[in-house]
Amino acid sequence: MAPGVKNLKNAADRGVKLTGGPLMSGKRVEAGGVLILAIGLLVWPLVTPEVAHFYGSLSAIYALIGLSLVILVGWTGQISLGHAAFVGCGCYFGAKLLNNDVPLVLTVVLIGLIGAAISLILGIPSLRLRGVYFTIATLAFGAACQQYFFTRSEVRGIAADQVPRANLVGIQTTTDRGLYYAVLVVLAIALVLAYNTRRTDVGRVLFAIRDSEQAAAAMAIKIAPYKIGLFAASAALASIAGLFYGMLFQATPAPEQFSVLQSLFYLAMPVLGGAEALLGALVGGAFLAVGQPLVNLFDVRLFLMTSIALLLTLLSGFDGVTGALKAGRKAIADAVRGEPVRYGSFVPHEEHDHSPPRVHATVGESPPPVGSVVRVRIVPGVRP
Amino acid sequence: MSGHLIGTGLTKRYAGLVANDAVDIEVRPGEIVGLIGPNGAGKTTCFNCLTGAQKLTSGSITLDGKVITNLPASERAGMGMARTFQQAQLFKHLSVEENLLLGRHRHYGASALRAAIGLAGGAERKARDLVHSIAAQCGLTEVLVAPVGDLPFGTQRMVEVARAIVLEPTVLLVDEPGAGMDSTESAYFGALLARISRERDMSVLIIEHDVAMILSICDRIYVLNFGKLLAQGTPADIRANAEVRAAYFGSTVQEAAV
Amino acid sequence: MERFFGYLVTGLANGAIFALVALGVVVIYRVSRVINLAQGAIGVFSAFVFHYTLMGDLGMPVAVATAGAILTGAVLGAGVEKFVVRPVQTRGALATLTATTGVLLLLTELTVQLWGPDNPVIASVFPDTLVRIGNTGVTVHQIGTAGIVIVLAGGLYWMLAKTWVGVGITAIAQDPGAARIVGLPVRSIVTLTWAIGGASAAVAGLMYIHLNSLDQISLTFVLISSLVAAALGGFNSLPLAGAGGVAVGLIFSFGQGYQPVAGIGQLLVFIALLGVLLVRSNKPQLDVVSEF
Amino acid sequence: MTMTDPVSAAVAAVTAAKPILATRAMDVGYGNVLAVRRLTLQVNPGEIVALLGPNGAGKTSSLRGITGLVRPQAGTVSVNGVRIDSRGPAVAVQAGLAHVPEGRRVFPEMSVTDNLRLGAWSARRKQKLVDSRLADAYALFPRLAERRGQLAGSMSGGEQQMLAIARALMSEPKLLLIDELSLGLSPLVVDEILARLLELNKEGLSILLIEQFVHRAMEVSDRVYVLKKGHVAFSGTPAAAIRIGAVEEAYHL
Repeated sequence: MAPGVKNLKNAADRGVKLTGGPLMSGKRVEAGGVLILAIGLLVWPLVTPEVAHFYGSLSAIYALIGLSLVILVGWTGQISLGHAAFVGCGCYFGAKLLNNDVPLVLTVVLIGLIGAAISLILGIPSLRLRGVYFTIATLAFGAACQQYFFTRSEVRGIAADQVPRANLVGIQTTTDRGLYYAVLVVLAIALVLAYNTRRTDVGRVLFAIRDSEQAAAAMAIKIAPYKIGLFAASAALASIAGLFYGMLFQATPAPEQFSVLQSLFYLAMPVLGGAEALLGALVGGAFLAVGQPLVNLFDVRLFLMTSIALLLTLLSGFDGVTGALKAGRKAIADAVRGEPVRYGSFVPHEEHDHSPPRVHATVGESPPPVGSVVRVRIVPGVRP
Repeated sequence: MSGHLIGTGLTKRYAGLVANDAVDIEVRPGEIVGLIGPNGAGKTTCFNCLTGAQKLTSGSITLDGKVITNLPASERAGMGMARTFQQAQLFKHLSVEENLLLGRHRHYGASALRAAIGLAGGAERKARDLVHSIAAQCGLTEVLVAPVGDLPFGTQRMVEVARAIVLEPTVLLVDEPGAGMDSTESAYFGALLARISRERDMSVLIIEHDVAMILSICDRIYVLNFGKLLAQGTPADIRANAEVRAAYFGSTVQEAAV
Repeated sequence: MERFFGYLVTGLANGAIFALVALGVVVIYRVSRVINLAQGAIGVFSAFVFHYTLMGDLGMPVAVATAGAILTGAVLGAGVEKFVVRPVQTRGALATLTATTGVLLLLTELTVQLWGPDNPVIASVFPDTLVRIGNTGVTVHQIGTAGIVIVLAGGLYWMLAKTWVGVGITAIAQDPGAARIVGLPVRSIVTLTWAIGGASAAVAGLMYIHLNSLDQISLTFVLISSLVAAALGGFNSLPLAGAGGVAVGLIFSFGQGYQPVAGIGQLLVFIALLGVLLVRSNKPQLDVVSEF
Repeated sequence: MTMTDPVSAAVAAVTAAKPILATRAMDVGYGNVLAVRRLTLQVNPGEIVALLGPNGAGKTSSLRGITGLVRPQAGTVSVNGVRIDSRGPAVAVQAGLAHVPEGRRVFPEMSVTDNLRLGAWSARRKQKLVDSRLADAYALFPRLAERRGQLAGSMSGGEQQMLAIARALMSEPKLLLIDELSLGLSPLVVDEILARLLELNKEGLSILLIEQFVHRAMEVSDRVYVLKKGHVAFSGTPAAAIRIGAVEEAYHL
């Protein structure tokens, strides 16, 4: 066999290696972007009126919930339809702890642990199964919390418990601006933890499980502990967000604030912001929180606007805003280079045989289709 | 030396069908063993039973003297058994480098907590160094940052094999690596596999339809037909075996020569 | 004893509705591998169209309006499949599930936007006359609901087993690739299945809203109960899903009846689901005829 | 005359009145991989044509491209002169093609009768026609008639293959495309099925056959195409293929 035939056909696909243009060496650009974003997030409350700080805090709290869903939905491909219940648990239990003068730092840790512990009750039976059982278990959990646990006066308080605004290691939270900074600190820590996890072994393992459980098992990965562990982490984050939610309103909200419908609403965050990038959580959180005053202005319901945005995002085919940005950057990089990046074969170039195919003869009445090579072996002989 | 895989009396039945019927198969340390046979002969079933992706109906499997018949796939992998799949199963959300790094999972050595608070630098660097050297060996250096979905098919297969090698297995099971490779690639691949097996003292069991490649790299070859072992021996034995040719062509050699 | 009987009847009537929604969920899941979370919302939306538009604005007689509501459900079901689910289906189960979530939010909000947050008392094809049995009574509507569900379930069973379309649906559920090879118009049949699912959701919506007050809570409850019912059957078995629906209805009714605490039904349903999940085992992943 | 078999076959093919199936420069691929490159083949009325080649040569992809299960990326497919490419498998079935897929793909939890009836989907409004075809199918494969109420998944491999063929015949095709007829079947069963296929061929049915047992395929076919890595490496009569060793070369044996 003359490998030449093959090589001619593949010549275009081969040997074209990735060349990183200035736009593609994105590490520095990314770091710069994050730095600018961080400075912006720190500075803006200093130059804005009081009323904006409430929505700033709300954004940050939503971003925490968004982050909890991004790591769950984006990393493991599991969908929780009961996350509002964890937010509720964090809110109600957090109020109890704060009212008993537990310091806020300790409360944050304890609430995280409580949320994680509760998540195990439904995570262990449902996540060891493949398929949609987890999703339905979270749905049933959400309903049970909303209707049963949260309506108990022992949980919520008789009408609504007061939630004191304690200090977070020196950060005064009595103003909305102070609370915003407190939440921002927690959010930053969570983002760093998530970022470190994502780019080391555990993060890769989670994506591997999402893409192919079979191949993950062949990498010596035990699947269920990872799924259950990550769900616990996600629940912990959502519960901590709930703690701050209560502090923002300074009272325990009604159970409807943590309804199943609210869980579905939260799901819009990873979809709108993008589920594969951590920043998607920030974008999604800001969208929901900033959407609130905007829709009040235009007299449209937030749910209606969100559901339409959610459907449009899904139909657009992008992974949310961050996904669209990423695709845009790639398109620009390709345009600058003049052609898309292509990757060649793993076979070293010098081993290719670029000699043209040996054409022995062509036969047939009509000319063969342009570009085709017909090889016929002529066997000498006489037909009887 | 390790990497000694023995399957005894491997039998797998589906409703009404016997996919494997008392197959005895052995891969000795350092050997490259081929498993060939016509379509539907039960090669992949045999493979899946050895790796734990499917449960045996009866029979037993040992790896380096330990019985692994009922262990799940992940534990077999933890004992040093790596595999690739007939349909390449890459992690499509990850880059080539990240795919390869996953092979280091069982050697990673930093806990989830340490990694989360940023203390996995050492483990990460060690893993990356090894991955880069294996990628270089497999001709994948240039594509390390590429998303796996953008790669040509043959290169994807190579990534899968490299990922399995990163596991530092004692025995590697490769299912039809040549599917999707052109003949240059598959010849190159065969030679590469033989070299890696030698350098790393790794035994290999390989299913492949490119008989030329199998004949050139294997120490011994098993031939399956209708779920039963039809023949085994050195490449020369197999090449000379009339029954094997019949299994592939459906008639005896005498008829074929007409 | 009479309390028991009363709870039994209520449980059966509500359970029949859950069963109907669950059947729709399962049939759709089998042909598309998608869990339609919007199933309950389609039912409620159709019921509101029935009450406000067909009966209210257009003044149709009950029977005609009922037919119109069922048609609304069918159109909604088919529309969700064609314009929302199919375009995102290539991107995996995650995208489709979130897409149906989006539809659920959208329809729920639309009902509020169009007709306000009231819980109207919605008319029934059946009268609300009480049939006395011993010391308790059953309304004709309750009997009618159970009867309709039994008839519909039987009809569904007959259709799947005997009609060409039904056999086609079953074939697609078993092996969509083979169905294409044989030459079935797979896409149209899948859309039709969603229409059937939507229509059954509309029927369930009409029945449910007459029995219970409608708000967002009861809507999500219908959804959850029927999904749990479908999960009991492993999303694959129609009879098990139906039985699951009735079981959920009974659990809820008895729980709420004997232990009148808010939300006890939801709690018991959740516990029952966890119990079922604990005893269910994973099917081995690769144990299908892969090579033969 | 010193013309050799492949050439005369090629001439015969071109001069034949009208092929049932003709593909011209068809490319079939998945994503960025082409499995079949510029495939040009044809099947004439009454012919049995075999498509040979080692695994990965693109045989199955060729059939999938022809019946529209995978939309060809380039080239044309026509049946009796009418183009059917990129119109989907339902159109291909109506045009007179019937596909017996690799691995049978019967509907496992359906009865034999229901499996067969599905094959006659396009005739579903003519109950009598369906019934008479059903009777024909049972006459052709009496073993299926014995098991008409049984679930297809519980039958043996050979019976499932008979069912898959009978199901394909229920659409009254002019051309039957069979992928891996003998996959996992014992030689005796294969002989039995082949005998039935030859009977049908005598009655005018054309057949395009993929078969791994090369010599058995050559015994029954009028012409063969040998594929290698996605393109036609040889086409002509079986005798010519044997004489020049085209098949053995393709298989590296």
